[in-house]
Formats: sequence, structure tokens, C-alpha cells
Amino acid sequence: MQHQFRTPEGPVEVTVAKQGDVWHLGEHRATVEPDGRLRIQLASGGSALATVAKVDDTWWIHFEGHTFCLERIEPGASQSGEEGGLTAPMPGKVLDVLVQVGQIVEAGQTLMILEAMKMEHRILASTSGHITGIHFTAGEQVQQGSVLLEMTEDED
Amino acid sequence: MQHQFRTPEGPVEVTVAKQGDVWHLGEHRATVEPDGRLRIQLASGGSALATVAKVDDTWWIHFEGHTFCLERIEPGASQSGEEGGLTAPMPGKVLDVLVQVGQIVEAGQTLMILEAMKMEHRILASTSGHITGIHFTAGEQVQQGSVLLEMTEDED
Amino acid sequence: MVSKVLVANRGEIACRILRACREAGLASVAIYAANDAKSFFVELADEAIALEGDSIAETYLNQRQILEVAELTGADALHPGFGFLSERADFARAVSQAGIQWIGPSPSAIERMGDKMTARITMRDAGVPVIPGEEIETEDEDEALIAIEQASTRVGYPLLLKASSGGGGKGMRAVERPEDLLEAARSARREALAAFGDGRVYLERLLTGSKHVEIQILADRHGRTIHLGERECSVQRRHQKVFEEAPCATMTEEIRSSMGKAAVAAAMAVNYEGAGTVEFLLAPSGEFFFLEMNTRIQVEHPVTELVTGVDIVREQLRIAAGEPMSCGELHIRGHAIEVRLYAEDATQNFLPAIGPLTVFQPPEGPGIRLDTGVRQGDEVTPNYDPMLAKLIVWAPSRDEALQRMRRALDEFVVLGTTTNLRFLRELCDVPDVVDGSTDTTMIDRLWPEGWTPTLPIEFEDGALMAAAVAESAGLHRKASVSATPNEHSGPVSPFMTLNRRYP
Amino acid sequence: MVSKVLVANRGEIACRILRACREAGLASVAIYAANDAKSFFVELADEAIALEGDSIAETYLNQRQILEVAELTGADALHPGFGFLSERADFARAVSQAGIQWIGPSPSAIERMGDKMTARITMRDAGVPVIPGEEIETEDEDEALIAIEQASTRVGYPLLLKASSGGGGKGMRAVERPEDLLEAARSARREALAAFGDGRVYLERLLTGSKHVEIQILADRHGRTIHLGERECSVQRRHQKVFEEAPCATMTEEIRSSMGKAAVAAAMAVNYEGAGTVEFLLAPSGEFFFLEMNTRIQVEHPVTELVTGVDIVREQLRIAAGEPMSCGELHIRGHAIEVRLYAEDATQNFLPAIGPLTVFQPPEGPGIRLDTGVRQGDEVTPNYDPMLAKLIVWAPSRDEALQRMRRALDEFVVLGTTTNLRFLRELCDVPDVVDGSTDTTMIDRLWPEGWTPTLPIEFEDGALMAAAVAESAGLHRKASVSATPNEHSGPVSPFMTLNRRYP
Repeated sequence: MQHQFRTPEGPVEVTVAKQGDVWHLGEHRATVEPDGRLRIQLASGGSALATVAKVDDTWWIHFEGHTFCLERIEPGASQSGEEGGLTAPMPGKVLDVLVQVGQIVEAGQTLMILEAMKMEHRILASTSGHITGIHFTAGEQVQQGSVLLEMTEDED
Repeated sequence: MQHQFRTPEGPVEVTVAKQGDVWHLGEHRATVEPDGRLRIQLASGGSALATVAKVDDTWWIHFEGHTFCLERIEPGASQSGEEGGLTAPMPGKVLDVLVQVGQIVEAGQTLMILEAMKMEHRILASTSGHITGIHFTAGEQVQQGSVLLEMTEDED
Repeated sequence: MVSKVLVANRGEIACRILRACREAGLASVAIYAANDAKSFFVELADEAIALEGDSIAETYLNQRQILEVAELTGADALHPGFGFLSERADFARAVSQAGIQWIGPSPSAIERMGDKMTARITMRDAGVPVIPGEEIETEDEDEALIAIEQASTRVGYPLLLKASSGGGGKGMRAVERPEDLLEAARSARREALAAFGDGRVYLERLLTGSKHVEIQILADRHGRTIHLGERECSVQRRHQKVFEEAPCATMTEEIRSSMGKAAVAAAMAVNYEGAGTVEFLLAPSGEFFFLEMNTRIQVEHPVTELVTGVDIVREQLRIAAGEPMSCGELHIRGHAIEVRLYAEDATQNFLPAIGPLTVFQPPEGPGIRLDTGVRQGDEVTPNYDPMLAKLIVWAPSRDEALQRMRRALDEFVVLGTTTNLRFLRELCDVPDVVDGSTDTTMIDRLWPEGWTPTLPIEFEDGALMAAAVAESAGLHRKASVSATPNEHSGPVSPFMTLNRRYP
Repeated sequence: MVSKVLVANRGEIACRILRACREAGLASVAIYAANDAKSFFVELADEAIALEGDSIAETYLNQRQILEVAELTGADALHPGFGFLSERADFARAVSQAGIQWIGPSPSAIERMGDKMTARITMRDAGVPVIPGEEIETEDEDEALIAIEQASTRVGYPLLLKASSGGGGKGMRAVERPEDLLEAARSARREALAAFGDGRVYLERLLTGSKHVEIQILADRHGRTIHLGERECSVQRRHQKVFEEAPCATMTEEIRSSMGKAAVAAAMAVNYEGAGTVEFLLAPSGEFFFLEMNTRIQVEHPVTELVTGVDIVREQLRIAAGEPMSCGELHIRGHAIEVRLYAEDATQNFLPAIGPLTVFQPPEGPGIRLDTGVRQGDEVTPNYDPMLAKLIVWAPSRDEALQRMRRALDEFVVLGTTTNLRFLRELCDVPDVVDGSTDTTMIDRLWPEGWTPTLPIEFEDGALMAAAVAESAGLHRKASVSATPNEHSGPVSPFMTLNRRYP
């Protein structure tokens, strides 16, 4: 079966096949344990148990001491959110807005200050460009993932 | 709703009623927590969480440091197994049979010896009486609950 | 006499204190905000009272409401834990005035140590060395900024701005260059004002290459003020401790003795009572400087408990009840390490994370202690501090303790919320940690561009395969096996003929 | 040199040893019978090899097969744990002859201590006091019965019959009256023959009112043989220990010193190497008598670890590798108590129980250690010993340790299998336990008619209500909340445009 997952390096397509109780991916093998964990046998010969849990569309995997967070991309889903929007990394309160619509900003410039978990967090411009929209003012609550500001990237 | 449970002191009929989210039994109250435990408020004012789990027909309850094992009696089920049969308290192997059919035995007399978990266990006569049946011989494996011997109680 | 303790806190430290009360035979009362109604600490208390209000200010910082709960429940003592109201002298005073035993030092001791500038002056007067720096007493923003700018030229760069009422890294800014001073000062003042209602900041020279070493103090009403040796807490990110140990790897008997004496002198200078911690910077030269005194139990107290065998929270309860402390001579045995498990993304500058604790499986075995307030199935919310648990190990030697910590972290599984688990695990392999040459700037020095895990590509393959197989096999649609067993019999209960009917 | 350890055991002690290997940086191999394929210890090993065969004799007692696994995997050391082959001199010899380091004493030391009659004679010769009694060397049943009958008149009643190859209460019978002697002797011989392949039993006077006190020994190849103080294990049911503590509540420095010397003398008399335990009966008079020596790690070793700060299993690995032991002077700190959680029905004369561990929630918090080989969802089968876990607490004093144990047992939840949890909890309130005047007959003396829980009727009401509400609400048909969360988002991962395709 074929699935797509988002990874920090981009979308990855994975095709696994089942023969009897054993799943195959190239030379790697996997079986499902009665308690819901997976026994993964890597091509190199190593073998370890993976603990898995799904939260919404994301599979959380603990394997060999590392924790992975792999969002499954629904077949046919459009890929949005890649451009322009500066989103809240976590829920919190807007403390200050330091720019105005139309303003020219430089990469690294502080655009907005959020407060969450009793700490200040700065929203920085990732590139130079123009601010094209501001969606919150100081004192407002924001949810994780809320688009806080929008900007266009300057062409070099 | 009405349920019957077996307790060490015999069957008990329990009727609980629900009003909103709160269950009532006389002056006792209970609510179901999101994690599946029950908050029990006793008539005397005490309040504690009960952890519950069902295994086959039996509810296992941990409440106030005590563990209870309450078998639910299916409505209309017949009550068997009360008389005559001497059953295996656990799975094991018959080591020795010390009586014969027809033999008169006294209360406390050893009838059979089982081995389980590397220990010997003696099956004793609970009353005086006659042996009317022997279902296993030395060396045989027995399951928990298997009727090992049968006897009739002597009338006084 | 103390018979019923109200715990004015939440999370793991509330659990710690409530269990100590249970063990001491004291009745206990928990208070909780609505979003904590299902938290573990609420269960551990004999009584739990809901607080009205939504914000922290309306609940855990609401002095009036907490005192009402104390009166309502008949609590005769109050343990503030750490954070929240634990270092608020006005609250300690109000508690005492209500006839309730405050489990901690006197309001005046809190005041004199709580204001960091006053503490610096008090310590200087008591002959305890303080870090070169200057106090700025004015509250007015413009005046303060001018004074800060002037003082900065005398203190020199790099320097640290610290909130006089601060703690936990809040209102603290390191300033490398004069041109960054004013923005840093404004930001520190703003954060301090929001967090503590007091915007005053002071300047200290930033002593790089130093260790953060602190001395645990206990003082009772029977004339004893003792120290329980040191903890080293140099490994910090965002000015918050993340890896703590006892004893300090480079400590000598001589420095321990003089640092211990200075700490006891600091405590006695303010007639200290109960448990407290005197923090020092220890320079490579062996010189040490007073940083501040925390007039409360500390997050990292377990490492001291494990090497000294003293139950510090239990001693707090004893001292508050007017009894002499029960511990004898200081005897440090073996080595203890604590790491703080945070819900945070170590690859994104330790940004706090939220989510469900879908899987939360701590390690087990000898020499491992877990202090936590969460359980599998709980939810990490943005309302409170993102610390999930403290994992503490003890072993006969420092090497063995590190080995045990590696093993423990390898066994720890948390899914559903991003944590710093892997960061902590890799910390245990850093040469500075292995050889004990940690200092307060280690994390910034090692990972100036931020931390990323060292990840064999094959492990990533394994994880992708696990996700694909789990999705294909529909594991998310199956209940866990252990939750619904159905092929086993419980023991057969013999039963008799007596019938009972309910109700 | 030792680099890869085969652990020839299962359950909690296999977990204990495998974790120690992991911490010591040693590779590890587990062996397991088919019915243990999903057991936790199998997971903790670097490699796990299935044993062929069904019975214990074909698997964990199968010397040939275990040696084959050692060869196959290249293991250069073997840890036998306790029980199974741990006290089989022939196995120790075969292991050594295969060029594999046996982690334990020499075969001849095992032999001389393993045969209880030989051990009695060895100890008598070494000047260590033994219990008045007589050895019966003949293997012939009829001759033995005659000799036992004759010896019984000299030893006197009440007396104990003990299997010469015995241990763990197997092949042991207390005989109160002459008329019970022959049946008891036949039964003890039969059990001993089945369990150990050796039916020989010997007689000892039954010393009532005595404490079972044992001394932990360590000996390395560098000339050091030391003791780590005593454990008291008087509280036994069916001749099996259930509640153990260190130190012994009534111990004096004088008795500890002379008992320690006797234990060291016993070890040196057989050129002992590694960890071992010398067991004594301590009479109210302060006299003590040699019982036997266990030439292996013991179930109750954790209480000694907690009060002495010595990691005994780690020292075993060190000693076997030819290194000197790492521990210094004996220093006993605080008090430790262990209780053994058994799958058994304490109300039915501690009859073993089986079933699923539908819920298995151990307690947490400071001062608590749990050594276990099971997890929630596991199955308790009749194949092995019914011990599920050892719950061990440490605290600065004995009173505090008991308080902590009560708290820990109150928090422990096990559902699906009958356990002795409540029995253990009520033990902590027994006056003899509270004041430390426990002796080996305490349980029989306190509950001659068997134990039943002290249960307020209202708690039973609460339980019945819980069952009725759970049934009415259909809780058994609902998956646990934590297993299937569905309303939360994980953190949003930024992603870029690089595409990879698998495989």
C-alpha cells in the first residue's frame, strides 16, 4: 500500500507490501505485535520495536530512541500554507505589533511579539519584503497556526 | 438499571438510576470520568475514584485500596456448580489420587494432590461423605475449574 | 502543630508535596483551576477545591480566594511549592495573619532575598562575594534606561540584565554589545512587569565559563542552620535549567566547605527558617559569587535528596510544625542527575509545544525516580509551564549515573506532544557533560545555530515504514489490546445462598 | 574480560540484569521459552533467542540448549539469576569448560553450600553455629524414613524437615507431632525429588519466635571478602518470604559485627567469589544459627542496595570480569522495605492465581523502586513462579519507610488477576510489623484460620455500585480514552519541496 507523509525534508511517498504477516519495504521488514507495536527489522540487520500512535492525521513514532512526527497526506489533498503566511507557532496573546501594512521589512526583523507560557516569543520576518496584511492587534488571543501577518517576498 | 453480581456472601442485586450525568444508588452517587474511572461519593460523605475493568463476565474494581471481583450474573442464567463437585482451584497436574470410588472420607481428609507452579496443593474433603466419582488419574493435566472428584455429603 | 496542609500549587510539585503529607499522616487540600480539574495532583489530595476564574491571576495567584479555601477547609498550614505565590512576602504575611502556618521562611526573609537588588546588598554586607554589577533602583522607565546605559559603561560588556523581582530566566537578557542594550532593557522590563508587577532591572557582569552551583539550606526553630551540599545546574537553555546534578563534578572539599559556610551565613543573615537555596557562580579559578537566594523548595531538590538521604519536603513539614529537623551529619553518597522533560521543540530554539500525551511511558528499574504531575492520556496546554516531568537517577559514581540516565532516556516513550527527550539523551554524550566541564553557556556554545538530532538515515526509514505499516494495518482504529481483554477468566468465586438486594 | 552476557533466566530478575548490562556497556542475550516470547525481558536484551521445548526442563533448565545459544551468539559470560540453574554446580562447571565466564562462585563452592547437609557440616567445622539437628544421608526411601523417625526423637518436636537440595520452601515441612512425621517426610521427599531430583531430607529443631536474618556477601579475586550488612526476612507464608527489610529493626552493632564476621568466614571457607547470602536464625536471646548459604543473587537484594548504596548486580559483573569491586566502607543509611507482589489469593491460603493483568498501575514518587517483569496487558500463567513484582521503598527512618510503603500500596492498582496487594497493605499496620518484633511464625500466629481483609461495608457498597454503573454505562465496550485520541493536533511541521519516494 502507498502512503504519503510530510517530513522535515518534504513529502515522502512510501509503498509497503504484505506477505503473510510480514510487511516489506525494500529490504526492511515489519510485523505487528499483539500489543500494537511494530517489530522493524532493518536491511542492515538491526531490529527494534516501534511504538506508534496517531493523533489526527499525524503518526507519532518512537523508534531507536528517536521520536518522529509524520503527517499523513490524504491522497488528493491540496498543499496549502506554504507561502506568505506568518503563523502563530503556539497559542498565546499578542503583546505588541511592530509593523504596519505596506511597511518594508528586512529578514530577521521583529514583526510581532507574542506571550505564551509566561514567556515572550518574537515573530521574525524570514525574508525581506512588504507587509501586506496584519490580522491581530495587541491584547488579542491567537490559536496555534493562526495566520498573524502576511507579507510578499521582495524579488532580488 | 438492575444487575446481579456474585459476591463472597452470595448473589446481590443492585439497582442504579441515572439523573443527568449522575448515577444514584440510595444515597450513594457516581459519575463516569473521561478516562473511564468512576467517581463514587458515598452516603457517609467519603469520595474516591474507582478503577474498573471487565474480564469476561467479571467486573474487577479497585476502590479505596481494596480490589473487588464481581461476577455479573446474566439475567435468567441458571446457577450451577454449587453442590458435590470438587474442582481444581488452578491449572496443574494430578500427582496422586488418595481415595477410591465408594470410599468413606472425613472432613479435611486429603483426596488428591495437584502440582501447579512448582508447588504441591492438596484437595481436601470439605465435609465427611462418600466418594461417588473420580475424573482424573495421576499424571493427567487439569484445567482450572475442572471437576476432579464428586462426593455426597453424609447426613447426620 | 500542623494537621492539615493546603497545597497552593499544581503539577508535579503539588504531587510531591501531597504524597509527603500522606506519608506524614497529615490531611491535605488541593486547589485547582477549572482546566486542572482532571489533573493528577487533584486526585492525590484528601480534599480538592475548585478555584473560580480563568487566568492564573484569578486562580493560583489569587491570594484572597486561596485564603478563603484554607478557612473553608480548616487547613492549618499552607505549602506554596515553587513559582506562583511561593516568594510573595505579602502572601506569606496574609497566611500567617490568618492563623495558618506558612511552610517557608518569614515574610521579611522572603522580602530581603526576593528583591534581588536588596539581596545583593545584604550579602555584600554579610561578607559574601557578589558578582560585579550595579543596582538600578528607580521604577520610572525613562530614568531607568538612562541609569542602565550609564552603569553599563562601568560594568562592561558582555553583561546581564536581570529583573529585581525575577526568577526562572524571566526578565533576564544577556547583552553582548552596547547597541543592543536599550532594546534588551525595554524587553526585560516589559517581561518583568508582566510577570512580577515590577519592571526594575539591574546589571551584572556576564561571567562566561562559570558553573552555576547552589547550596541547599535547612534551618529549624531549634537553633540549627545546616547545608546539604551543592548542586550543579550549569546546563541551561533560555536561562532555564535542564540538567542538574549533585555533587558538582569539579567540587573540592575546600570549596564545598567555604561555599557551604557562605550559604549558611546568608541564611542566618535573614533569620532563615525552612528549606532554601543559595545560588553561586563558580569561576574556573575557584572563586565564587552570590547570585541569589531562592526562599522556597526548588525544582531540582531531588538530586540533593538522593545523595544526602534527606527528604527535604518532609523536613519542611517538620520544621513548620515546630519540630527539630531529623537529619544528622552531612554525608554525600554517590551521584545523582536530574533532567527536565519539557514539552518543547529543541530543534526550534526550545519553543514550547502542546498536544495530548497519547503515549507516556516512563522508564523503570533500580536507581530511577520520576517526579511528574502528568499521566498518559493527559493534555499539555499552553496555560502553564511546559515542564512535564523530572527524571532523576542515582548511582554509586558519576559515570554510572550517566550510564543509567542514558538507559532510562532510551526507555522513555512520549508520543502526541513534542518533547526535548532526544535532546536530553544526546546531552548525556556531550564531551563537556561526560567529563564534567559544563558551564552556563555550554548549550549556546555547542549549538550556536540551534540543535538538531544526530539521526542515522536508516532510523528515519524505519520510522517511515512504521507509519506506513501502521496506517495500512489500521492500527489507529484498533483499541489497545490491554484495554479490552476478552479471552480470560477471572478466578471462580465460591458463593453461598445468602441473598442481598440493593439498595 | 567480559563483553557479552547471556542471561539464563526470565521475569523481573532477567530485566534487572539486562538493564545492568546495558548500563555497563555490555552486550546482552536473552533466552526465552515460547510462552515468554512477548515477555518484557525479551525486549530489554540486545539479542533474544527462542528455546525449543515446552516444559521448564526442556527450556530454562536445559543446560545443553543454553550452552548452544551461548556459543551461537558469542556470549563470553553467563548470568544465571536466581532459581533455575543458578545453584547447579554441574552447569557452572559446563559453562566454565565452554570457555564462558560463569557470573557466580566456583562449582565447588556451589556444591558445598548447595547441599544443605554438607553446608551444615562445613559450617560446623568452620566454627559457625548451626541449628541443632541431624543429617540423613541415605537416598533409599525406606531407610531414610526409619532414620528420620529415629533422629526425630533426638531432635525433639516441633521439628523441621528440609530437603538437602531444597530452597524456596520446597521440600520443607514443619512437623508438630510424632504421628504426622511419616506423611510429612514422604511428602517432603516427593516434592524434593520432583523439584530437585534429590529426595534427601534432614531434620532441624524448629526454633519458634526467631527472626530470619541474612548477611549479603561480596568477594572479588583481589583478596576482598566483605559483607553489606543484614536483611530481615522473617515475614513468610508457606515458607516463602513476602516482606523484607534492611536493616533488621532489632539489630545491634555488636550482633551485626559478629554475624557479619561469621558470614565472611562462611564465604571464605569455600573460597567464595561474587555475590552470596548467608542466612541465619536470630533467637530472641541474640544467639544466631547458620541456616544456609545462597550462592547467587537473591530476590530481596534491592533492600541492601538501597541502604548501602551498592549496586550488587553491577558488582557481580565487575567481579566476574576480574576487576576489583568498586564499593568502599560499609555505610548503612536509612531503612528499606520490600514487599513481594504475588498473583495469589491471600484469603485462600495464598493459593496461586492466574489471569490477565488488565490494569497494572504501579505507584510513583520519591523513594519508590519497582522491580518487575510484567506490564499492563500481560498474562499471568501457571507456568512460572507467581511473583509479579517487588515493590521497594527507602526512607530516612523505619517509621517513614513504613509510611511510604502504605502510601505506595494504596496507589497500586492491579485488576484482572487476584493478588496479595491488600494483604501486603494490611501487613504494614500489624503491631508486630510496626514495632519490628516480627518472627518467622508471625503470619501463622496472627491468622491461624487464614487471612481475611478488614473491609468497611460501605467500601463494598461502593464497589457494587461501581460495577453496576460500569455495566450500565457500557464501559467495557468503550476503548480507553488515551488509546484513541482524536481531537488534537500535533505540532505543524514546516515542510519544503524536496520529494523522496520509497522504496
